[in-house]
Amino acid sequence: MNRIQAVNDFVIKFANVNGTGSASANNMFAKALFRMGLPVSPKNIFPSNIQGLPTWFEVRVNEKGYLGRRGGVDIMVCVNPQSMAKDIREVEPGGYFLYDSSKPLDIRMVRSDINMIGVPLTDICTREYADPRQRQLFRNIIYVGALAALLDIEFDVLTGIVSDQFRGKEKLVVPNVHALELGYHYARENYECPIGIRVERRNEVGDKILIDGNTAASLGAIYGGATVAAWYPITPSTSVVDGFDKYCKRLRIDPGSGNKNYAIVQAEDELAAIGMVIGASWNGARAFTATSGPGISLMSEFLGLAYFAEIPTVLIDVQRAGPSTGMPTRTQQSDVLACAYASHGDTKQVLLFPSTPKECFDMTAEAFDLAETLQTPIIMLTDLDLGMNDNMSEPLTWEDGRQYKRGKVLNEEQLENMSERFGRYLDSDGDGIPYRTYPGTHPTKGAFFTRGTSRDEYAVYTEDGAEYEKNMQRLLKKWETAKDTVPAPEIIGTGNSVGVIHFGTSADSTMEAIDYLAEEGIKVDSLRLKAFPFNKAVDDFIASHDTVFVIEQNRDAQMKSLLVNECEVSPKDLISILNYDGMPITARKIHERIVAVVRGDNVTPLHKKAGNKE
Amino acid sequence: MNRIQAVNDFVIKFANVNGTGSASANNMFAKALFRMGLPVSPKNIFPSNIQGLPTWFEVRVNEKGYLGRRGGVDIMVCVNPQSMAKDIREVEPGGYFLYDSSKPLDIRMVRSDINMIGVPLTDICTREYADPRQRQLFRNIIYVGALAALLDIEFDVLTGIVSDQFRGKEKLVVPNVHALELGYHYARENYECPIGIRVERRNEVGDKILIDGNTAASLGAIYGGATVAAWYPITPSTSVVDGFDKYCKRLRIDPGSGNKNYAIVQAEDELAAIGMVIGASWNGARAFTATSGPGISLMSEFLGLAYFAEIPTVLIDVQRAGPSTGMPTRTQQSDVLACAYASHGDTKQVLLFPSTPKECFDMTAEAFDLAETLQTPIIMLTDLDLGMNDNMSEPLTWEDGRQYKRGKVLNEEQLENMSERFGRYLDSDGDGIPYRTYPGTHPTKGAFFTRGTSRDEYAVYTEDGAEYEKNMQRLLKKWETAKDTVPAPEIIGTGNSVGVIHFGTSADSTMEAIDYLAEEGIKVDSLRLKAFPFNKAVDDFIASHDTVFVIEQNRDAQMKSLLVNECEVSPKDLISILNYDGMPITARKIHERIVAVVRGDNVTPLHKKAGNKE
Amino acid sequence: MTYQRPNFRHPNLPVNELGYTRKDYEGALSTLCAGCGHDSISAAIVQACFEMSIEPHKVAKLSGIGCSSKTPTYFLGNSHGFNSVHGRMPSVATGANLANREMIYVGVSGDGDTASIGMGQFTHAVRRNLNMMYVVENNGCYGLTKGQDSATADVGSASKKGEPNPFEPIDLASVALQLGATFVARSFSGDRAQLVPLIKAAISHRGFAFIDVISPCVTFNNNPASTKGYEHVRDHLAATGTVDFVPVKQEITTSYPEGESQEVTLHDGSVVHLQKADPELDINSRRSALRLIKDYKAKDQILTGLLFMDEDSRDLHEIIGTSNKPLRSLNESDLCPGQKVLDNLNESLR
Amino acid sequence: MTYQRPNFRHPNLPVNELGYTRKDYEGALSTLCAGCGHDSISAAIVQACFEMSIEPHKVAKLSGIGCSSKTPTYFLGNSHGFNSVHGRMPSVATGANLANREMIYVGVSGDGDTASIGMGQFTHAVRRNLNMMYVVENNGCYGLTKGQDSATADVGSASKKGEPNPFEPIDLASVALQLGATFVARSFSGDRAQLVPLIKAAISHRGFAFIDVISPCVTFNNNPASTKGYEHVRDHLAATGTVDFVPVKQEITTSYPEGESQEVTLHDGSVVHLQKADPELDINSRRSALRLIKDYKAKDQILTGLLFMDEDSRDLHEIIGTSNKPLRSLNESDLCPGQKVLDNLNESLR
Ligand SMILES: Cc1ncc(C[n+]2csc(CCOP(=O)(O)OP(=O)(O)O)c2C)c(N)n1
Ligand SMILES: Cc1ncc(C[n+]2csc(CCOP(=O)(O)OP(=O)(O)O)c2C)c(N)n1
Ligand code: SF4
Ligand code: SF4
Ligand SMILES: [Mg+2]
Ligand SMILES: [Mg+2]
Repeated sequence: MNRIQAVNDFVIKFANVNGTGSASANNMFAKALFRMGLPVSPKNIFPSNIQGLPTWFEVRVNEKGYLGRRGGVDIMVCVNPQSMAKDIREVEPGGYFLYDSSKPLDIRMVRSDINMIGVPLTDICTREYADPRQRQLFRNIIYVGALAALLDIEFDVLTGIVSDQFRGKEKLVVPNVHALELGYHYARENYECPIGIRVERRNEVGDKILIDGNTAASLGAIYGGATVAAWYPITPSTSVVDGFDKYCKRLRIDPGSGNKNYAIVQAEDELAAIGMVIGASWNGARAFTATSGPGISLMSEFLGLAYFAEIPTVLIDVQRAGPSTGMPTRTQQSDVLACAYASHGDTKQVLLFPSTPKECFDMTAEAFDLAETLQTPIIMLTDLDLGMNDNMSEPLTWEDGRQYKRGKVLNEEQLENMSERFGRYLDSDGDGIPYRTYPGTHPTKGAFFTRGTSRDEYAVYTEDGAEYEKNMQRLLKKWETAKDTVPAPEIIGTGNSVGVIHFGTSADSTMEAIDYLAEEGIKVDSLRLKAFPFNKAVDDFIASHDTVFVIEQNRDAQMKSLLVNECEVSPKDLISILNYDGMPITARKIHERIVAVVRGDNVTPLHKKAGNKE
Repeated sequence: MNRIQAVNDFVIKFANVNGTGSASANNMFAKALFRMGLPVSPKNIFPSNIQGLPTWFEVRVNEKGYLGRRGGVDIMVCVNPQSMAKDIREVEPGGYFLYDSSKPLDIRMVRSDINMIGVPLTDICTREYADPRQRQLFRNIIYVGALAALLDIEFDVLTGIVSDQFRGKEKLVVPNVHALELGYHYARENYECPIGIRVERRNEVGDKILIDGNTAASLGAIYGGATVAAWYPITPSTSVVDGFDKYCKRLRIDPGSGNKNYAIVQAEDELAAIGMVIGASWNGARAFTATSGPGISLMSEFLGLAYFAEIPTVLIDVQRAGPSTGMPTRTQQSDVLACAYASHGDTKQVLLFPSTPKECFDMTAEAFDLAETLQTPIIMLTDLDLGMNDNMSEPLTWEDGRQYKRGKVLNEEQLENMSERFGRYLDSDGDGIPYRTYPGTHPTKGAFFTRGTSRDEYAVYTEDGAEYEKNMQRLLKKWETAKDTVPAPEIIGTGNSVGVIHFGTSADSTMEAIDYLAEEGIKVDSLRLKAFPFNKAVDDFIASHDTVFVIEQNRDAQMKSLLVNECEVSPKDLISILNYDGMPITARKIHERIVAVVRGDNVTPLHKKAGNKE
Repeated sequence: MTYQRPNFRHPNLPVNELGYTRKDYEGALSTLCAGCGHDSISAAIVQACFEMSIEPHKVAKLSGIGCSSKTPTYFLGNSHGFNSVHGRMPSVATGANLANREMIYVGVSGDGDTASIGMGQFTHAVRRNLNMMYVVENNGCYGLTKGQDSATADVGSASKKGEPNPFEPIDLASVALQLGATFVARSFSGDRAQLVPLIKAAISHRGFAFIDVISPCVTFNNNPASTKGYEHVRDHLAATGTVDFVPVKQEITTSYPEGESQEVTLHDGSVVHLQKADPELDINSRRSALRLIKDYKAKDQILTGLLFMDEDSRDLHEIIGTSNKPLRSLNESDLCPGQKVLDNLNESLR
Repeated sequence: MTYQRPNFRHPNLPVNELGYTRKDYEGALSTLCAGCGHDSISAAIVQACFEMSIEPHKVAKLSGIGCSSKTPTYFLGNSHGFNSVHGRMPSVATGANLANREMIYVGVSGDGDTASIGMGQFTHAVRRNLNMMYVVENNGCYGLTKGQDSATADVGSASKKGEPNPFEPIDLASVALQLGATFVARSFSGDRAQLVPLIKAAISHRGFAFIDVISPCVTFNNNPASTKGYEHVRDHLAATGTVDFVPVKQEITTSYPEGESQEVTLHDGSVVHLQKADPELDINSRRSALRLIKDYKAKDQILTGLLFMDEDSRDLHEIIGTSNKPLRSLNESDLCPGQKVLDNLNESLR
């Protein structure tokens, strides 16, 4: 039988039952490889329930640093009888299947083209532990120990992680190390170790860190000076505010009084959450909320208010698979249109698209600067894959002494010295951005009335069509200003005829696919969108390539719609590569599609093509 | 001095204070001309308050049948001192200004280039009436009487209207006729009648009726078999449900029991309103709601549910000027994008665009057929201009014996005879439309669970990506089916190189502009969109014209976005003609822009044009 | 998680008047945590419907989003169900009910689904006296999103994260009473002897029948201070920062006579004091119910049982005077007035 | 509509402690209907703020959408105002308050804005004991959208259309009491002698201070049965089908001593029975307030005055322990932990 042979390049998947404590063991595994200098990309594939259903944890290990989802499983660690039949089928021929051999495997499941590795986890636990809860918990640690032997993981690294994790609870270190040893020794004694697949120490991670995007975003909010967070729990955004809470407790408690230099309110729903953010921002604080798809829909009325009344608003949308409740624990990039044109009437919203935890951190902090500079909502669109999975990332950095850009705000002195009448919606600087004042600034000057209804430049209610139109045009001018204020796209490569546009979590797979294409002689330039509205670089990129692909993780090619709409490009000049089954897009898929098109293979159009003159 | 001379072709505007009962008098004026066989298009321009602010009523009289807004005022009837200065300025040179001359006119207001017609309305009323409320009310009738003399309105027609209106309250006929006479005689005695502008009986209205679009829609709901209406009050949609209520009371009370064959619920907000519609439709009733912009934003989450769970839902959006609360008493077509892609995730909604009250009636009735046939929300997009103003319209007709198209619903017998397992989301017919069952149909067969989460073809919850994707693709197939199910566009003219695409209330002005262009030798074909998604005729129309204009009443060219997105046309091939000041678009504006482009004048692009390769 | 349910069916299983066995009232296998109070409530609904000999397909089940809102899948498999959106089940139920007044409407919600995001709709369903049974499976937390405090959480109670909740709870039964609900009851998920008859009464009631059922979340409503035996595991999880371990628990049940009080120890060791009925209670008096709820609360006890009922209750259909025939069964000839009426109407518009 | 307000200002106008005249507390000219109760409430707010010598710019005015919600434009012209979206003012006020605990927050809402679309947010602002004055200008109808019944309309009361309202009203004061509001009062728009001190007390209260003010809508709350002298006009309008006539009305005012009751005749001839305070009322007892409200209601009377107050009330900031300094005044050095902390953090993530 074929045995897959690989060093530092494989996919391993763990099949567990949720609620059995497997996540911490699986994380320990991933971290161990990371500490051995190997790039890893763990992904949690969990059900929308709390206990008792199948849950998976997939780790891609790749010393070249390809971190997008690869597809296929080389090693399956299956401790869930419920999903075992399906899990076995997923293993690549020549791959390895580690299972709990305390009971013999159902004969119908056995595959002759893969390598079965039985470890009697239950038996070992029953022998070692009396408490059933400990039995369940250590079972997971034991298979990690076994993997250490099977894959040649440095055992010291594992014990190092154990002592780091249980710092302050040292009494737990010994039992955990013991459990690792149980597995390690069992594997050593019963199997030839290492198997065909193994790891070797490298130095490929540099000073990178392993962190999930939501935690990074929460730190960005702290560094960006957010003082008010209002939210309503929803997967996969919950950990943004959880992280904010956790780090605020460490970093934002006034040492003298014990008082909080922040406020977190769990709102009664998403409408209230964004309402609170708008109220706080209006009153001069930096405030934000985090949500996911259904929350975006519910926030839509308020987003229109914030756009029209020009109130800085920071919103983090951690996307999941829609529509409606959809697949709440699966990833997608499908709120693009809903966010870009959120709310009725003529509205356009500024969007940010981070690709890494570091960018989640940076862009969250920057979102506050942008919101206050542009006086409008800033929606950061991340997703479950980036938000909830540990991703390898550049370390987080902050330039000490950096000042917040609080935008055009007149203070008491400025108002005092002002001879002309203050006009909240006057375009004094010609950039479409007016001046605002915080409530309570000056006893007699600068007060104005904020409203979602039409008003003149002095914030006085009016139903005059000309005034209304002037204001709407100023908002368009501000939109033009935004194009050069938001982060510019990242362009890699130049001069080739094929270009690829991507954003967010498609980045890793896209770059990997581009490498493969290069190996095959197809040279591709890439542009990674970081923000909407698009600036001129995007137009130029499209104009300077004969074939442009747009990669996105939704059904309806939503980003392509934005490009077509706002860059005035023909939709026929943009070829979509779409992925929307709830799993992250793979390099394979991107690669295949580009090859097919570039090599002139039959291109199946996504939608029934319309008769057209071009 | 110049005196405008015109027969049956002028614009008259009334400037009143709201809450003073002027609307009924002004309506009487418009109706009188209509009964003289003259096409009229009255438009109410009212403030967002209840009493005491300026309000206007503009009537265009045009025997050729041009009913779009023309712009400019030939005769101003001003009984509001608050707005008088502004009102006087609006009159075209050579025009006429009728005012209350009980007090002498402020000398600064007098214009030498227009004709001032003073009628001492207050004096007459003080003399004639003791009760101050009667004084106020009859003041309005008196100026109508004066206009009868000044414009040569047949007095009999006016008295005819009075007796029709006060049928059942005959005691009111005499005082109203008397008031008309007071004005009539005053004008006769003091001015040369008629003035330069006058009316003459014609036969240009045929069997047309004068009705507002909302009332027509409400009748459409009755004829279409709606039994449940759930709504939340909001201008300008309120009169849809008011009309439904009014006509249901006449037409839908069970004569035996006095019970209602309908239910109307004033919901606690728009989320609840659409929730009720969804619940009722799910349970087999025809149900609808009506709202305006802010309601659309609030309904967005539920619209996503209805799309994904495939629940027939009828929603009438009477658009007003957005964003946010915007200008609640002004018109716009700016909810196009918000409706077309309502909700997060990949969603697309079917839209209908009526242009006349007759179409409001027909399309509302048809919306129920479409919703049940396609099992999806149908949003009819009308607007304040069409919805709240009396519009000349073809009479309403209904083919007796017409059956409702209730779509694919399995009844008890069909279920009983079914041998295979019922699959709620099985695409049995290959058109993307599955079969449904009403709750309670069969004791053991056909029950299923409706949800906004992913599920398999048997409506069983699943997180399987392949099942999810299959379902999403079936929804796309249904979308394709919808293209040939919804009303086809109306195309007028063929073979010319210039084409115009328009929809809804831009129709009248567009057709008028096309006539003017034809007179100048510019031949233009037109296509009026009646529905989204677009069918092939739209693609063909665009493909077969060198220059295509898209006329719409919003800032962001929202319909153009839909065309570009869904027809795969280049945005550069569509030239926008936009109007968004809250007033209906005029033929002048459309004409000017088309002439400018076609004659090769400098075309100012709407948005900063992007560098581009074409 | 109770995915392994014995499939064995005794040939002589008891049948009800309609000839159905209890099994005919069951639904799909539950995917909730083992021992979750919500599963006990589902079982009580099954029992009540079985005993009442309700035709299962004449019931429509509606819910919002949450662990509790998932449960309609787990009972009455032959009924249509509708798992709508979070907090908005009352409006969907209102619409469904308007369409067909002849069915039985069972709404299931959670404390998050009702007392937070759903408070507005709940209020107005009460006000309209919608004819339905509305069960709140009240666990004081957001189960499905991993244990945040809900608006019914007691002040000072600690969530899984270990922080005491600083806000006063909303007492949904009192709010419902205040708003004029015509049937208000409270019970405990584990007290089937009390719950089943309450459900029967609620289904029989014409109008809005509200039951607030205390239903412990075995996974997230653990008070760290009281979880002695659990220490090791908890420490372990706290240290690794990954809260993904849910020990398998047994369902908590209790049974005690009317008029008496009972201590129930929850999985985490905390204790609820329940009081079944009270002789002083006048179930026809809203005030009496409101007063006694407060009195018991002051003693840190929870009064359970039927708290108030208005026997003359008129439901929404009666209030607005709709047809006795289900609206959905009306057809073209009932609904469409025809061209003649339009002719007259057109004439009046000229 | 009171757009003509005399501009004459007496040189010796009385000034308050800060040297401001009453005029300094006024706002833009009202665009409400002549005689609208809401304008009287605006005047009372002006009066109270003037008498309390509040710095006008230290007040933030917030509202939703409706005639009532327009009023913040008509008082305190030197304060910032925020006319948000319909029914969602409480959340905007919550955010504003969190940003700066040192200002005074005045929220104005309508019965539609609060009891229908806003019920959820209102409930939770109460629960959080947000430090603000929340005034509901309660007219039992939707003024701005032309007179539909609101959820506070009395059962049987007739709207402009003439149809009796079939639903039981929501009594917002009772609901607020039930939900734990720490300050609850009721008054009548025309009773300035009672309203001004209540507003002062509400502003002084630390926590959520709720005042339900009965504020007649002169335009739409007309009961056709009782409008004798109005007949002709009404007939006229009914016949033409255009309801666009609003006769100009006078403001209704009343003034009567504590402990007594008073009949007030509204514009349409209908009568409200007000009772000012009651010697039995214990304003420190929620129950006492709830009971007396019900007792009076049973007699078809409305109890006005301060109904309940919790003097030990802790507002949201105290409950969650925020900094004494306004959050919005914190700067980079207070908020940003700097690179060093990140270095440690990065290290822990390797
Ligand atoms: C609009 C929206 N917001 C948030 C969520 C996420 N969510 C799912 S269930 C839930 C709370 C459930 O709590 P509860 O109703 O008490 O049910 P339990 O799980 O405790 O039974 C939340 C916030 C959602 N599904 N939809
Ligand atoms: C989301 C939304 N729905 C509906 C409306 C229309 N609307 C404006 S005011 C109002 C009701 C106002 O009633 P209330 O709050 O009692 O104020 P009042 O005018 O009676 O003072 C409604 C329904 C709106 N502006 N926004
Ligand atoms: S998390 Fe709590 S509420 Fe949800 S299923 Fe588990 S025990 Fe039940
Ligand atoms: S409609 Fe009623 S509430 Fe509105 S301003 Fe007029 S009187 Fe006041
Ligand atoms: Mg709960
Ligand atoms: Mg009101």
